[in-house]
Amino acid sequence: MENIGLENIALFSGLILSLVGLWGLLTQKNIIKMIVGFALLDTGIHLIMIAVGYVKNSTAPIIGEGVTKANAADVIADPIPQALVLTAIVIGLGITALMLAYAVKMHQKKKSLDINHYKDLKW
Amino acid sequence: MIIKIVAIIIGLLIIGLAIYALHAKKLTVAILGAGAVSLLASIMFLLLAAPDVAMTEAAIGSGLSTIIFFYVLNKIRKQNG
Amino acid sequence: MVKNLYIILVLVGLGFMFYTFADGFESADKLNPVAERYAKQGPDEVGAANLVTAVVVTYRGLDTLGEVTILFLSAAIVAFFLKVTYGEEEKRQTRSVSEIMQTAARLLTPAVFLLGIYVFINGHLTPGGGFQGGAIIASGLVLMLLAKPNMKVSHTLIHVVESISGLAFVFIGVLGILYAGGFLDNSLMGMGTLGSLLSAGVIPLIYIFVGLKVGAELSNIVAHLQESQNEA
Amino acid sequence: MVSTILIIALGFMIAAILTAAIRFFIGPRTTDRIIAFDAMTISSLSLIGLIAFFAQRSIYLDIAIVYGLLSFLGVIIIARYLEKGL
Repeated sequence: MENIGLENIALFSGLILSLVGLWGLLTQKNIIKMIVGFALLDTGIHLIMIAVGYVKNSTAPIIGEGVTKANAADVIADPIPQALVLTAIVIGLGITALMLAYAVKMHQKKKSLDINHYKDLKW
Repeated sequence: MIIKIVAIIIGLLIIGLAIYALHAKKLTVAILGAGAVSLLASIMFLLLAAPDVAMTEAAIGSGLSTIIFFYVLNKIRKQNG
Repeated sequence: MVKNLYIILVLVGLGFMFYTFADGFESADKLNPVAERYAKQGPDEVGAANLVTAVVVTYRGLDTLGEVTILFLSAAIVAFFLKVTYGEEEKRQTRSVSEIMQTAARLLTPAVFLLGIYVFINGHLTPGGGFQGGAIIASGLVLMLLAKPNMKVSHTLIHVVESISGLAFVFIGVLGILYAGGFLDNSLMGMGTLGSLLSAGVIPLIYIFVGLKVGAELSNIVAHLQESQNEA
Repeated sequence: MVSTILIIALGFMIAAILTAAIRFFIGPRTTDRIIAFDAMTISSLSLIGLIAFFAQRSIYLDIAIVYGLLSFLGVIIIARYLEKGL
Protein backbone atom coordinates (compact mmCIF):
# COMPACT_ATOMS: atom_id res chain seq x y z
CA MET A 1 0.00 0.00 0.00
CA GLU A 2 2.87 2.33 0.77
CA ASN A 3 4.72 1.99 -2.52
CA ILE A 4 1.59 2.26 -4.68
CA GLY A 5 1.04 5.91 -5.47
CA LEU A 6 -2.05 7.66 -6.77
CA GLU A 7 -0.42 7.95 -10.19
CA ASN A 8 0.10 4.14 -10.43
CA ILE A 9 -3.60 3.51 -9.82
CA ALA A 10 -4.63 6.06 -12.43
CA LEU A 11 -2.02 4.80 -14.89
CA PHE A 12 -3.15 1.18 -14.62
CA SER A 13 -6.84 2.00 -14.93
CA GLY A 14 -6.08 4.21 -17.94
CA LEU A 15 -4.02 1.49 -19.61
CA ILE A 16 -6.66 -1.21 -19.09
CA LEU A 17 -9.39 1.22 -20.18
CA SER A 18 -7.61 1.97 -23.45
CA LEU A 19 -7.03 -1.77 -24.07
CA VAL A 20 -10.76 -2.41 -23.47
CA GLY A 21 -11.65 0.42 -25.85
CA LEU A 22 -9.35 -0.92 -28.56
CA TRP A 23 -10.80 -4.41 -28.09
CA GLY A 24 -14.29 -2.98 -28.58
CA LEU A 25 -13.19 -1.02 -31.64
CA LEU A 26 -11.74 -4.16 -33.24
CA THR A 27 -14.34 -6.80 -32.37
CA GLN A 28 -17.74 -5.08 -32.35
CA LYS A 29 -20.02 -5.50 -35.37
CA ASN A 30 -22.37 -2.57 -34.69
CA ILE A 31 -21.15 0.83 -35.89
CA ILE A 32 -22.50 2.74 -32.86
CA LYS A 33 -20.80 0.23 -30.53
CA MET A 34 -17.53 0.83 -32.38
CA ILE A 35 -17.89 4.57 -31.79
CA VAL A 36 -18.52 3.89 -28.08
CA GLY A 37 -15.29 1.87 -28.05
CA PHE A 38 -13.48 4.80 -29.62
CA ALA A 39 -14.82 7.13 -26.90
CA LEU A 40 -13.55 4.74 -24.21
CA LEU A 41 -10.10 4.59 -25.86
CA ASP A 42 -10.04 8.39 -25.89
CA THR A 43 -10.82 8.63 -22.16
CA GLY A 44 -8.18 6.01 -21.34
CA ILE A 45 -5.46 7.89 -23.18
CA HIS A 46 -6.41 11.12 -21.38
CA LEU A 47 -6.11 9.31 -18.04
CA ILE A 48 -2.63 8.04 -18.99
CA MET A 49 -1.43 11.52 -19.97
CA ILE A 50 -2.67 13.15 -16.76
CA ALA A 51 -1.17 10.36 -14.62
CA VAL A 52 2.24 10.83 -16.26
CA GLY A 53 2.15 14.55 -15.54
CA TYR A 54 1.32 14.14 -11.86
CA VAL A 55 3.93 15.18 -9.30
CA LYS A 56 3.95 13.54 -5.85
CA ASN A 57 1.73 15.24 -3.25
CA SER A 58 1.06 18.17 -5.55
CA THR A 59 -1.97 20.40 -5.86
CA ALA A 60 -3.73 22.13 -8.74
CA PRO A 61 -1.65 24.66 -10.73
CA ILE A 62 -3.81 27.63 -9.73
CA ILE A 63 -2.40 30.37 -7.52
CA GLY A 64 -4.68 30.87 -4.55
CA GLU A 65 -5.02 29.41 -1.08
CA GLY A 66 -1.86 27.50 -0.16
CA VAL A 67 -0.06 28.30 -3.42
CA THR A 68 1.79 31.58 -3.69
CA LYS A 69 4.07 33.01 -6.35
CA ALA A 70 7.13 32.05 -4.27
CA ASN A 71 6.39 28.38 -3.59
CA ALA A 72 4.49 27.65 -6.82
CA ALA A 73 7.32 25.65 -8.37
CA ASP A 74 7.44 23.25 -5.39
CA VAL A 75 3.79 22.39 -4.81
CA ILE A 76 1.98 22.35 -8.17
CA ALA A 77 1.42 19.59 -10.70
CA ASP A 78 2.79 19.85 -14.25
CA PRO A 79 0.52 22.26 -16.20
CA ILE A 80 1.63 21.26 -19.72
CA PRO A 81 -0.01 17.77 -19.97
CA GLN A 82 -3.18 19.29 -18.52
CA ALA A 83 -3.27 21.93 -21.25
CA LEU A 84 -2.70 19.29 -23.94
CA VAL A 85 -5.45 17.01 -22.58
CA LEU A 86 -7.83 20.00 -22.45
CA THR A 87 -7.24 20.40 -26.19
CA ALA A 88 -7.57 16.67 -26.84
CA ILE A 89 -10.95 16.31 -25.13
CA VAL A 90 -12.55 19.03 -27.27
CA ILE A 91 -11.13 17.57 -30.48
CA GLY A 92 -12.37 14.13 -29.36
CA LEU A 93 -15.91 15.49 -29.24
CA GLY A 94 -15.52 16.90 -32.77
CA ILE A 95 -14.28 13.53 -34.09
CA THR A 96 -17.09 11.64 -32.34
CA ALA A 97 -19.73 13.96 -33.83
CA LEU A 98 -18.16 13.52 -37.27
CA MET A 99 -18.17 9.70 -37.00
CA LEU A 100 -21.80 9.75 -35.86
CA ALA A 101 -22.77 11.89 -38.85
CA TYR A 102 -21.07 9.32 -41.13
CA ALA A 103 -22.99 6.55 -39.34
CA VAL A 104 -26.31 8.33 -39.99
CA LYS A 105 -25.45 8.73 -43.67
CA MET A 106 -24.40 5.07 -43.99
CA HIS A 107 -27.59 3.91 -42.34
CA GLN A 108 -29.63 6.08 -44.71
CA LYS A 109 -28.17 4.22 -47.69
CA LYS A 110 -28.52 0.59 -46.61
CA LYS A 111 -30.81 0.64 -43.54
CA SER A 112 -28.34 -1.40 -41.54
CA LEU A 113 -25.82 -0.72 -38.81
CA ASP A 114 -23.88 -3.98 -39.24
CA ILE A 115 -20.37 -3.34 -40.50
CA ASN A 116 -20.38 -6.65 -42.42
CA HIS A 117 -23.02 -5.34 -44.83
CA TYR A 118 -20.72 -2.63 -46.14
CA LYS A 119 -18.47 -4.32 -48.68
CA ASP A 120 -18.22 -1.56 -51.28
CA LEU A 121 -14.58 -0.83 -50.60
CA LYS A 122 -13.53 -4.41 -49.91
CA TRP A 123 -11.72 -6.36 -52.58
CA MET B 1 -4.34 6.82 2.41
CA ILE B 2 -8.11 7.33 2.27
CA ILE B 3 -7.78 9.08 -1.05
CA LYS B 4 -5.87 6.05 -2.39
CA ILE B 5 -8.68 3.67 -1.42
CA VAL B 6 -11.19 5.97 -3.12
CA ALA B 7 -9.00 6.01 -6.23
CA ILE B 8 -8.73 2.19 -6.30
CA ILE B 9 -12.52 1.79 -6.05
CA ILE B 10 -13.10 4.37 -8.78
CA GLY B 11 -10.51 2.73 -11.05
CA LEU B 12 -12.11 -0.70 -10.67
CA LEU B 13 -15.55 0.79 -11.35
CA ILE B 14 -14.25 2.52 -14.50
CA ILE B 15 -12.92 -0.78 -15.91
CA GLY B 16 -16.06 -2.70 -14.95
CA LEU B 17 -18.39 -0.13 -16.51
CA ALA B 18 -16.30 -0.03 -19.70
CA ILE B 19 -16.43 -3.81 -20.14
CA TYR B 20 -20.16 -3.80 -19.37
CA ALA B 21 -20.79 -0.99 -21.89
CA LEU B 22 -19.19 -2.99 -24.69
CA HIS B 23 -20.82 -6.23 -23.59
CA ALA B 24 -24.39 -4.89 -23.35
CA LYS B 25 -26.90 -5.85 -26.04
CA LYS B 26 -28.87 -2.59 -26.06
CA LEU B 27 -27.32 0.51 -27.60
CA THR B 28 -28.98 2.72 -24.94
CA VAL B 29 -27.16 0.86 -22.16
CA ALA B 30 -23.85 1.04 -24.05
CA ILE B 31 -24.08 4.84 -24.38
CA LEU B 32 -25.10 5.22 -20.72
CA GLY B 33 -22.10 3.11 -19.72
CA ALA B 34 -19.76 5.35 -21.71
CA GLY B 35 -21.28 8.38 -19.97
CA ALA B 36 -20.75 6.80 -16.54
CA VAL B 37 -17.11 6.03 -17.43
CA SER B 38 -16.63 9.71 -18.31
CA LEU B 39 -18.24 10.77 -15.02
CA LEU B 40 -15.92 8.61 -12.90
CA ALA B 41 -12.88 9.58 -14.98
CA SER B 42 -13.65 13.21 -14.18
CA ILE B 43 -13.45 12.39 -10.42
CA MET B 44 -10.13 10.65 -11.11
CA PHE B 45 -8.81 13.80 -12.84
CA LEU B 46 -9.83 15.82 -9.78
CA LEU B 47 -7.89 13.45 -7.51
CA LEU B 48 -4.85 13.89 -9.78
CA ALA B 49 -4.92 17.69 -9.22
CA ALA B 50 -6.27 18.66 -12.65
CA PRO B 51 -9.49 20.66 -12.06
CA ASP B 52 -9.49 22.21 -15.56
CA VAL B 53 -9.49 18.80 -17.20
CA ALA B 54 -12.13 17.54 -14.77
CA MET B 55 -14.45 20.41 -15.71
CA THR B 56 -13.92 19.80 -19.43
CA GLU B 57 -14.60 16.09 -19.06
CA ALA B 58 -17.75 16.82 -17.03
CA ALA B 59 -19.16 19.35 -19.51
CA ILE B 60 -18.10 17.65 -22.75
CA GLY B 61 -17.42 13.96 -22.16
CA SER B 62 -20.34 13.23 -19.92
CA GLY B 63 -22.75 15.95 -21.05
CA LEU B 64 -22.61 16.91 -24.72
CA SER B 65 -21.37 13.65 -26.21
CA THR B 66 -24.17 11.64 -24.54
CA ILE B 67 -26.67 14.15 -25.95
CA ILE B 68 -25.24 13.87 -29.48
CA PHE B 69 -25.29 10.05 -29.26
CA PHE B 70 -28.98 10.07 -28.35
CA TYR B 71 -29.93 12.51 -31.14
CA VAL B 72 -28.23 10.19 -33.63
CA LEU B 73 -29.90 7.10 -32.14
CA ASN B 74 -33.29 8.81 -32.48
CA LYS B 75 -32.63 9.67 -36.12
CA ILE B 76 -31.60 6.07 -36.89
CA ARG B 77 -34.77 4.80 -35.22
CA LYS B 78 -36.85 7.14 -37.41
CA GLN B 79 -35.05 5.98 -40.54
CA ASN B 80 -35.99 2.41 -39.69
CA GLY B 81 -39.62 3.46 -39.90
CA MET C 1 -10.49 -17.15 -37.59
CA VAL C 2 -7.22 -15.62 -38.75
CA LYS C 3 -8.76 -12.22 -38.07
CA ASN C 4 -9.39 -13.12 -34.42
CA LEU C 5 -5.79 -14.26 -34.12
CA TYR C 6 -4.58 -10.90 -35.43
CA ILE C 7 -6.80 -9.04 -32.95
CA ILE C 8 -5.45 -11.10 -30.04
CA LEU C 9 -1.88 -10.50 -31.25
CA VAL C 10 -2.42 -6.74 -31.45
CA LEU C 11 -4.00 -6.59 -27.99
CA VAL C 12 -1.36 -8.79 -26.34
CA GLY C 13 1.48 -6.86 -27.97
CA LEU C 14 0.05 -3.53 -26.95
CA GLY C 15 -0.64 -4.84 -23.45
CA PHE C 16 2.97 -6.02 -23.14
CA MET C 17 4.24 -2.60 -24.25
CA PHE C 18 1.96 -0.89 -21.77
CA TYR C 19 3.06 -3.25 -19.00
CA THR C 20 6.75 -2.58 -19.52
CA PHE C 21 5.96 1.14 -19.46
CA ALA C 22 3.83 1.03 -16.32
CA ASP C 23 5.84 -1.52 -14.36
CA GLY C 24 7.78 0.30 -11.67
CA PHE C 25 6.60 3.69 -12.90
CA GLU C 26 7.07 6.36 -10.30
CA SER C 27 6.10 9.98 -10.72
CA ALA C 28 8.72 12.65 -10.29
CA ASP C 29 9.33 14.44 -7.04
CA LYS C 30 9.77 17.81 -8.70
CA LEU C 31 8.79 19.50 -11.93
CA ASN C 32 10.83 19.15 -15.11
CA PRO C 33 12.77 22.25 -16.23
CA VAL C 34 10.18 23.56 -18.73
CA ALA C 35 7.33 23.34 -16.26
CA GLU C 36 9.52 24.84 -13.55
CA ARG C 37 10.24 27.81 -15.81
CA TYR C 38 6.52 28.26 -16.46
CA ALA C 39 5.73 28.01 -12.75
CA LYS C 40 8.42 30.48 -11.71
CA GLN C 41 8.17 33.06 -14.49
CA GLY C 42 4.53 32.53 -15.49
CA PRO C 43 2.80 34.63 -12.82
CA ASP C 44 5.07 37.60 -13.60
CA GLU C 45 5.26 37.23 -17.39
CA VAL C 46 1.64 36.39 -18.09
CA GLY C 47 -0.14 37.51 -14.95
CA ALA C 48 -2.71 34.69 -14.92
CA ALA C 49 -3.42 32.95 -11.62
CA ASN C 50 -4.43 29.76 -13.47
CA LEU C 51 -1.20 28.46 -14.98
CA VAL C 52 -3.05 26.04 -17.31
CA THR C 53 -4.69 29.08 -18.89
CA ALA C 54 -1.30 30.72 -19.28
CA VAL C 55 -0.01 27.65 -21.13
CA VAL C 56 -3.12 27.25 -23.29
CA VAL C 57 -3.57 30.88 -24.34
CA THR C 58 -0.13 32.46 -24.33
CA TYR C 59 2.75 29.98 -24.31
CA ARG C 60 1.02 27.62 -26.74
CA GLY C 61 -1.56 29.95 -28.23
CA LEU C 62 -0.92 28.75 -31.76
CA ASP C 63 -2.10 25.24 -30.76
CA THR C 64 -5.36 26.72 -29.55
CA LEU C 65 -5.83 28.49 -32.88
CA GLY C 66 -5.30 25.19 -34.70
CA GLU C 67 -7.72 23.43 -32.38
CA VAL C 68 -10.46 25.97 -32.98
CA THR C 69 -9.91 25.51 -36.72
CA ILE C 70 -10.26 21.71 -36.42
CA LEU C 71 -13.48 22.12 -34.45
CA PHE C 72 -14.79 24.52 -37.12
CA LEU C 73 -14.00 22.00 -39.86
CA SER C 74 -15.75 19.13 -38.09
CA ALA C 75 -18.81 21.31 -37.40
CA ALA C 76 -18.92 22.32 -41.07
CA ILE C 77 -18.73 18.69 -42.24
CA VAL C 78 -21.47 17.61 -39.83
CA ALA C 79 -23.65 20.46 -41.13
CA PHE C 80 -22.92 19.37 -44.72
CA PHE C 81 -23.96 15.78 -44.01
CA LEU C 82 -27.11 16.58 -42.07
CA LYS C 83 -28.37 19.45 -44.21
CA VAL C 84 -32.15 19.71 -44.46
CA THR C 85 -33.80 21.13 -47.55
CA TYR C 86 -35.82 24.13 -46.49
CA GLY C 87 -39.29 24.95 -47.79
CA GLU C 88 -41.05 21.58 -47.91
CA GLU C 89 -40.56 20.51 -44.31
CA GLU C 90 -43.76 19.82 -42.44
CA LYS C 91 -44.47 20.47 -38.78
CA ARG C 92 -43.00 17.74 -36.62
CA GLN C 93 -45.47 15.45 -34.98
CA THR C 94 -43.95 14.69 -31.61
CA ARG C 95 -45.37 13.94 -28.23
CA SER C 96 -46.07 17.27 -26.52
CA VAL C 97 -43.69 18.58 -23.88
CA SER C 98 -45.02 18.50 -20.33
CA GLU C 99 -45.83 21.66 -18.37
CA ILE C 100 -43.12 21.00 -15.76
CA MET C 101 -40.45 20.67 -18.41
CA GLN C 102 -41.47 23.92 -20.15
CA THR C 103 -41.56 25.97 -16.94
CA ALA C 104 -38.30 24.55 -15.64
CA ALA C 105 -36.59 25.20 -18.97
CA ARG C 106 -37.82 28.82 -18.98
CA LEU C 107 -36.40 29.23 -15.47
CA LEU C 108 -33.10 27.44 -16.00
CA THR C 109 -32.01 28.51 -19.49
CA PRO C 110 -30.83 32.02 -18.45
CA ALA C 111 -28.98 30.49 -15.48
CA VAL C 112 -27.16 28.01 -17.74
CA PHE C 113 -26.15 30.77 -20.19
CA LEU C 114 -25.00 32.97 -17.29
CA LEU C 115 -22.88 30.12 -15.89
CA GLY C 116 -21.27 29.64 -19.28
CA ILE C 117 -20.39 33.33 -19.53
CA TYR C 118 -19.04 33.28 -15.94
CA VAL C 119 -16.86 30.29 -16.70
CA PHE C 120 -15.16 31.85 -19.72
CA ILE C 121 -14.79 35.35 -18.30
CA ASN C 122 -13.11 33.98 -15.14
CA GLY C 123 -10.95 31.54 -17.10
CA HIS C 124 -7.70 33.08 -15.89
CA LEU C 125 -8.62 32.95 -12.19
CA THR C 126 -10.63 29.75 -11.61
CA PRO C 127 -10.75 26.39 -13.40
CA GLY C 128 -12.53 26.77 -16.69
CA GLY C 129 -12.10 28.79 -19.81
CA GLY C 130 -13.31 29.20 -23.34
CA PHE C 131 -13.83 25.55 -24.21
CA GLN C 132 -15.78 24.65 -21.08
CA GLY C 133 -17.87 27.83 -21.31
CA GLY C 134 -18.67 27.14 -24.96
CA ALA C 135 -19.79 23.60 -24.12
CA ILE C 136 -22.04 24.93 -21.33
CA ILE C 137 -23.62 27.47 -23.73
CA ALA C 138 -24.33 24.68 -26.24
CA SER C 139 -25.96 22.68 -23.40
CA GLY C 140 -28.21 25.67 -22.73
CA LEU C 141 -29.29 25.57 -26.38
CA VAL C 142 -30.08 21.85 -25.95
CA LEU C 143 -32.32 22.72 -22.99
CA MET C 144 -34.18 25.32 -25.09
CA LEU C 145 -34.63 22.86 -27.94
CA LEU C 146 -35.96 20.20 -25.56
CA ALA C 147 -38.63 22.56 -24.25
CA LYS C 148 -39.69 23.79 -27.72
CA PRO C 149 -38.92 21.13 -30.35
CA ASN C 150 -40.26 23.26 -33.22
CA MET C 151 -38.15 26.30 -32.39
CA LYS C 152 -36.23 27.79 -35.32
CA VAL C 153 -32.55 28.32 -34.57
CA SER C 154 -31.15 31.34 -36.39
CA HIS C 155 -28.24 30.01 -38.42
CA THR C 156 -27.37 33.51 -39.59
CA LEU C 157 -26.74 34.60 -36.01
CA ILE C 158 -24.58 31.55 -35.32
CA HIS C 159 -22.50 32.14 -38.46
CA VAL C 160 -22.06 35.86 -37.72
CA VAL C 161 -20.95 35.24 -34.11
CA GLU C 162 -18.58 32.51 -35.21
CA SER C 163 -16.97 34.55 -38.00
CA ILE C 164 -16.58 37.72 -35.95
CA SER C 165 -15.03 35.95 -32.96
CA GLY C 166 -12.65 33.95 -35.14
CA LEU C 167 -11.52 37.10 -36.93
CA ALA C 168 -11.10 38.96 -33.64
CA PHE C 169 -8.95 36.13 -32.25
CA VAL C 170 -6.54 36.32 -35.21
CA PHE C 171 -6.65 40.13 -35.18
CA ILE C 172 -5.54 40.27 -31.53
CA GLY C 173 -2.74 37.86 -32.37
CA VAL C 174 -1.53 40.06 -35.24
CA LEU C 175 -1.71 43.17 -33.03
CA GLY C 176 0.65 41.30 -30.70
CA ILE C 177 3.22 41.07 -33.53
CA LEU C 178 2.97 44.81 -34.21
CA TYR C 179 2.89 46.26 -30.69
CA ALA C 180 4.28 43.54 -28.37
CA GLY C 181 6.69 40.63 -28.39
CA GLY C 182 5.09 38.30 -30.93
CA PHE C 183 1.99 36.50 -32.15
CA LEU C 184 -0.65 36.29 -29.37
CA ASP C 185 1.62 38.03 -26.86
CA ASN C 186 -0.59 39.10 -24.01
CA SER C 187 1.28 42.20 -22.84
CA LEU C 188 -0.78 44.33 -25.23
CA MET C 189 -2.81 45.65 -22.30
CA GLY C 190 -1.73 46.36 -18.74
CA MET C 191 -1.00 43.38 -16.50
CA GLY C 192 -3.02 44.53 -13.50
CA THR C 193 -2.67 42.86 -10.10
CA LEU C 194 -2.46 39.09 -9.90
CA GLY C 195 -5.83 37.58 -9.04
CA SER C 196 -8.15 40.42 -10.04
CA LEU C 197 -10.65 40.20 -12.89
CA LEU C 198 -8.94 42.78 -15.10
CA SER C 199 -5.49 41.23 -15.10
CA ALA C 200 -3.34 39.01 -17.31
CA GLY C 201 -3.33 41.48 -20.19
CA VAL C 202 -5.32 40.30 -23.16
CA ILE C 203 -6.14 36.75 -21.92
CA PRO C 204 -9.75 37.51 -20.78
CA LEU C 205 -10.49 39.10 -24.16
CA ILE C 206 -9.10 36.11 -26.07
CA TYR C 207 -11.01 33.67 -23.88
CA ILE C 208 -14.26 35.56 -24.47
CA PHE C 209 -13.79 35.18 -28.22
CA VAL C 210 -12.74 31.53 -27.92
CA GLY C 211 -15.80 30.85 -25.76
CA LEU C 212 -18.17 32.51 -28.22
CA LYS C 213 -16.60 30.66 -31.15
CA VAL C 214 -16.67 27.23 -29.51
CA GLY C 215 -20.21 27.85 -28.27
CA ALA C 216 -21.35 28.80 -31.77
CA GLU C 217 -19.69 25.75 -33.34
CA LEU C 218 -21.13 23.23 -30.88
CA SER C 219 -24.55 24.96 -31.12
CA ASN C 220 -24.32 24.56 -34.88
CA ILE C 221 -23.78 20.79 -34.53
CA VAL C 222 -26.66 20.45 -32.05
CA ALA C 223 -29.05 22.59 -34.13
CA HIS C 224 -28.34 20.59 -37.29
CA LEU C 225 -28.88 17.32 -35.42
CA GLN C 226 -32.22 18.62 -34.09
CA GLU C 227 -33.44 19.94 -37.45
CA SER C 228 -32.53 16.77 -39.29
CA GLN C 229 -34.83 14.74 -37.02
CA ASN C 230 -37.98 15.39 -39.06
CA GLU C 231 -36.85 13.94 -42.40
CA ALA C 232 -36.70 10.19 -42.40
CA MET D 1 -13.48 15.98 14.98
CA VAL D 2 -14.82 17.53 11.78
CA SER D 3 -12.30 15.55 9.78
CA THR D 4 -13.45 12.25 11.34
CA ILE D 5 -17.07 12.97 10.50
CA LEU D 6 -16.13 13.87 6.93
CA ILE D 7 -14.13 10.64 6.55
CA ILE D 8 -17.24 8.70 7.56
CA ALA D 9 -19.25 10.76 5.06
CA LEU D 10 -16.71 9.88 2.36
CA GLY D 11 -17.26 6.20 3.16
CA PHE D 12 -21.01 6.64 2.82
CA MET D 13 -20.67 8.40 -0.53
CA ILE D 14 -18.43 5.63 -1.91
CA ALA D 15 -20.97 3.08 -0.67
CA ALA D 16 -23.75 5.03 -2.44
CA ILE D 17 -21.82 5.02 -5.73
CA LEU D 18 -21.13 1.29 -5.36
CA THR D 19 -24.77 0.38 -4.73
CA ALA D 20 -25.88 2.49 -7.69
CA ALA D 21 -23.25 0.72 -9.82
CA ILE D 22 -24.57 -2.68 -8.71
CA ARG D 23 -28.06 -1.63 -9.78
CA PHE D 24 -26.56 -0.46 -13.08
CA PHE D 25 -25.01 -3.89 -13.64
CA ILE D 26 -27.94 -6.12 -12.71
CA GLY D 27 -30.88 -3.81 -13.48
CA PRO D 28 -33.21 -5.83 -15.69
CA ARG D 29 -34.77 -2.88 -17.53
CA THR D 30 -33.32 0.21 -19.16
CA THR D 31 -35.21 2.55 -16.83
CA ASP D 32 -33.53 0.95 -13.80
CA ARG D 33 -30.16 1.69 -15.33
CA ILE D 34 -31.12 5.31 -16.06
CA ILE D 35 -32.15 5.85 -12.43
CA ALA D 36 -28.89 4.22 -11.30
CA PHE D 37 -26.93 6.60 -13.56
CA ASP D 38 -28.75 9.60 -12.07
CA ALA D 39 -28.07 8.40 -8.51
CA MET D 40 -24.40 7.89 -9.36
CA THR D 41 -24.19 11.47 -10.68
CA ILE D 42 -25.73 12.97 -7.54
CA SER D 43 -23.52 10.95 -5.16
CA SER D 44 -20.41 11.93 -7.12
CA LEU D 45 -21.42 15.60 -6.72
CA SER D 46 -21.06 15.28 -2.95
CA LEU D 47 -17.89 13.24 -3.47
CA ILE D 48 -16.43 16.22 -5.35
CA GLY D 49 -17.33 18.48 -2.42
CA LEU D 50 -15.57 16.15 0.04
CA ILE D 51 -12.48 15.92 -2.18
CA ALA D 52 -12.38 19.73 -2.20
CA PHE D 53 -12.26 19.63 1.61
CA PHE D 54 -9.52 16.99 1.78
CA ALA D 55 -7.37 18.83 -0.78
CA GLN D 56 -7.97 22.16 1.03
CA ARG D 57 -8.82 23.96 -2.24
CA SER D 58 -12.20 25.68 -2.43
CA ILE D 59 -11.90 26.30 -6.19
CA TYR D 60 -12.63 22.61 -6.81
CA LEU D 61 -16.25 23.40 -5.96
CA ASP D 62 -16.68 25.11 -9.35
CA ILE D 63 -16.69 21.68 -10.96
CA ALA D 64 -19.53 20.61 -8.69
CA ILE D 65 -21.54 23.68 -9.79
CA VAL D 66 -21.04 22.90 -13.49
CA TYR D 67 -21.90 19.26 -12.92
CA GLY D 68 -25.00 20.03 -10.90
CA LEU D 69 -26.36 22.40 -13.52
CA LEU D 70 -25.71 20.05 -16.45
CA SER D 71 -26.17 16.51 -15.12
CA PHE D 72 -29.96 16.49 -15.39
CA LEU D 73 -29.82 17.23 -19.13
CA GLY D 74 -28.61 13.74 -19.99
CA VAL D 75 -31.40 12.10 -18.01
CA ILE D 76 -34.07 14.35 -19.59
CA ILE D 77 -32.85 13.61 -23.09
CA ILE D 78 -32.89 9.84 -22.44
CA ALA D 79 -36.43 10.14 -21.07
CA ARG D 80 -37.59 12.06 -24.15
CA TYR D 81 -35.90 9.45 -26.35
CA LEU D 82 -37.66 6.58 -24.60
CA GLU D 83 -41.11 8.22 -24.91
CA LYS D 84 -40.44 8.86 -28.62
CA GLY D 85 -40.61 12.63 -28.23
CA LEU D 86 -37.16 13.80 -29.31
